[in-house]
Amino acid sequence: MHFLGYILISTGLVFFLGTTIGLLRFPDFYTRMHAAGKGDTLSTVMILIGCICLVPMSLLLAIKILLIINFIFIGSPTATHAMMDAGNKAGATPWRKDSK
Amino acid sequence: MSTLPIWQFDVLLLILVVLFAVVALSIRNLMGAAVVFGAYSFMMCLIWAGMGAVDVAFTEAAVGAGVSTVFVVSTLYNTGATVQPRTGGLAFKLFIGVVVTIAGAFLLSALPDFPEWGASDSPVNAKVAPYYILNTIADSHVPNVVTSVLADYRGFDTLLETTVVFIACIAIYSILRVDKAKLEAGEPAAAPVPRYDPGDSLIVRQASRFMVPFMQLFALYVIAHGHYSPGGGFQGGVILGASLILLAISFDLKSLLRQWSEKTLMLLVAAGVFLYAAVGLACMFMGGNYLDYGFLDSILPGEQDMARSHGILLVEIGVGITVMFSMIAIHINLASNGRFDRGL
Amino acid sequence: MEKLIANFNYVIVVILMMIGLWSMLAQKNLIKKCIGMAIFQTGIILFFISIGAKDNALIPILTEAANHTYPVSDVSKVANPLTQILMLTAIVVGVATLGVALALAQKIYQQHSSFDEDEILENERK
Amino acid sequence: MNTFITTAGVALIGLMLLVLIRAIKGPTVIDRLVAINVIGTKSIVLLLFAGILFGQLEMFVDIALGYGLLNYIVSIAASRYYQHRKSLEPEHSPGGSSVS
Repeated sequence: MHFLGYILISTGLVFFLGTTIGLLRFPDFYTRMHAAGKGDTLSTVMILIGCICLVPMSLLLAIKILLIINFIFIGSPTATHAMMDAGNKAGATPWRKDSK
Repeated sequence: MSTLPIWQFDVLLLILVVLFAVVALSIRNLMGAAVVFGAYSFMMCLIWAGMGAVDVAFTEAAVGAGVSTVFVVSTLYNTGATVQPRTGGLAFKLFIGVVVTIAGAFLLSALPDFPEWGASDSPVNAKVAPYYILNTIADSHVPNVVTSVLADYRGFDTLLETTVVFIACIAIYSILRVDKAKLEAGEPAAAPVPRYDPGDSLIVRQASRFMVPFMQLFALYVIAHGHYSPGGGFQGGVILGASLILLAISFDLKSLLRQWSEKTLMLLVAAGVFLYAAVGLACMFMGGNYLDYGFLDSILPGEQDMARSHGILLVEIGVGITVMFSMIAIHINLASNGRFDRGL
Repeated sequence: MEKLIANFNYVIVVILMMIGLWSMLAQKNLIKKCIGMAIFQTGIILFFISIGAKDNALIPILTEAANHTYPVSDVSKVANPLTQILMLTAIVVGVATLGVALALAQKIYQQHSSFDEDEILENERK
Repeated sequence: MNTFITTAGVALIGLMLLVLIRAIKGPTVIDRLVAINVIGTKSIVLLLFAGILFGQLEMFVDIALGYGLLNYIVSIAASRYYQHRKSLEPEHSPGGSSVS
């Protein structure tokens, strides 16, 4: 069980590293959003599940962390969608191969 | 310092927080500055959690994530200014910089006289605080020392702080509120607004509709369980206010105002402070001092110590009501520019 | 230098207060002034919280479970609750006063349609 | 276990610093908003780590839960702003105080 926790937290950190690199290196708003929206939610969920596996805790505490995961699963994509919508309406131009 | 429980986090976060402050002030676009300022308060929340101040961290989490950035955004929404124009006056800024640096140098020169970071025998930690820690369970059965100091030992303080929130709410009313009748005489009548703006998204509305009940339930838990875990009236009130602000943002300000009219809001803001003061007065009528809940034992269940615990709960509910409705009233005023029709 | 590192928190407090004060005095934009005010305020809150922090201390919620802070045997193992409650209320009051400042800025914008201090003063003189 | 959690937390803070670079550079506000949203989600994880290191996770999980519930309000508010204003970097125009 502990072993699983270590693996999950490490994998979560790797995904977050991917998010960070994507956020820094991608050329335009939409692609950055893609990196941030997916990698961020996934890495957070993985680290939280890793915490449940790693730390000995009561059932109530585990349920609370699962609730946090649930709310992140609803809230974070909603925020991503809202921001994407806003960027689209506000006129963020997508990157093209020949734009640079 | 190296023995603070998580000093590695603390040191890194303290450096990060200065970076955030500089970034928030150097961004020229006001909206960007507001957004980075929100992240600044996230960092502050982490720092307070790292120093063991869980209740403060909770308050900062609720305030920073829920309301303060929304206030700035709604101000920007109602004014057209988005980009700060590039102004000259570099000499002036440098002059102020020199003045501020001198002031800071004076403060830093007093540094050797301060107690070390983490010293447990410094004057702050040695005089009155140990009394609270040692006696809270015997006096009032409240394991969360912060709650018992907040509402019982230093109840006057909290009463006046709640009053300050109430007064700030009234001040915003008197600054921004405009008379609708006077306004409509001057302006042409606005076009009828559709029930929902067709521009907004169904996904956001449904997600908010799903989240808001959980938020309110959680806020009630925070208020009621504040005796045993971090939480209390301030935190729960801010979360309750933030849940209704979320409804107002994701649906429409109109749909919020349909449920909570202006009059109800202001009555409830006052009712919270009144509840707090009335509990104090009740103690006086029962023969004790003002806010001495132990004397309420004949009307509240339990002995004197349990009566103090219940008195704290009553007071926290009063604080929660005031904070919740004043946050909502401030948001409505700022978002609709004092017109109470529609806004952010 | 050692003193400086042992008192690192005070250095950050002073830097935050300097940033806030500089922004309140030198920035011409009212919104930036409001943000500077909030930063100044967090500097002060940080001062209070960090003098209440203790080495090896647990949070000021007494529990009988695994971490045994109750019955209290050693007061220095529990962080100082007093500074925490003072700052807890200060945060909520701070957001209310931020609201008042923003409301004033909004009203000024209605009159002068600008957040810039110089433009507002020029408008006043006219 | 505590060493691992501390290392993971320090790594998270370091990656947050990299995300901050996007918040500094971000050509438009929406880019900054994406970066800030990522930082906010990672704050939840750091709060849980702090709880594990203090050994009192049951006290810190409430804060994290509150964060998980409230984290996306700012994103939605800012995106509403852009949905109604409909321009990403407008010029400074005096007298634009009308509500859309």
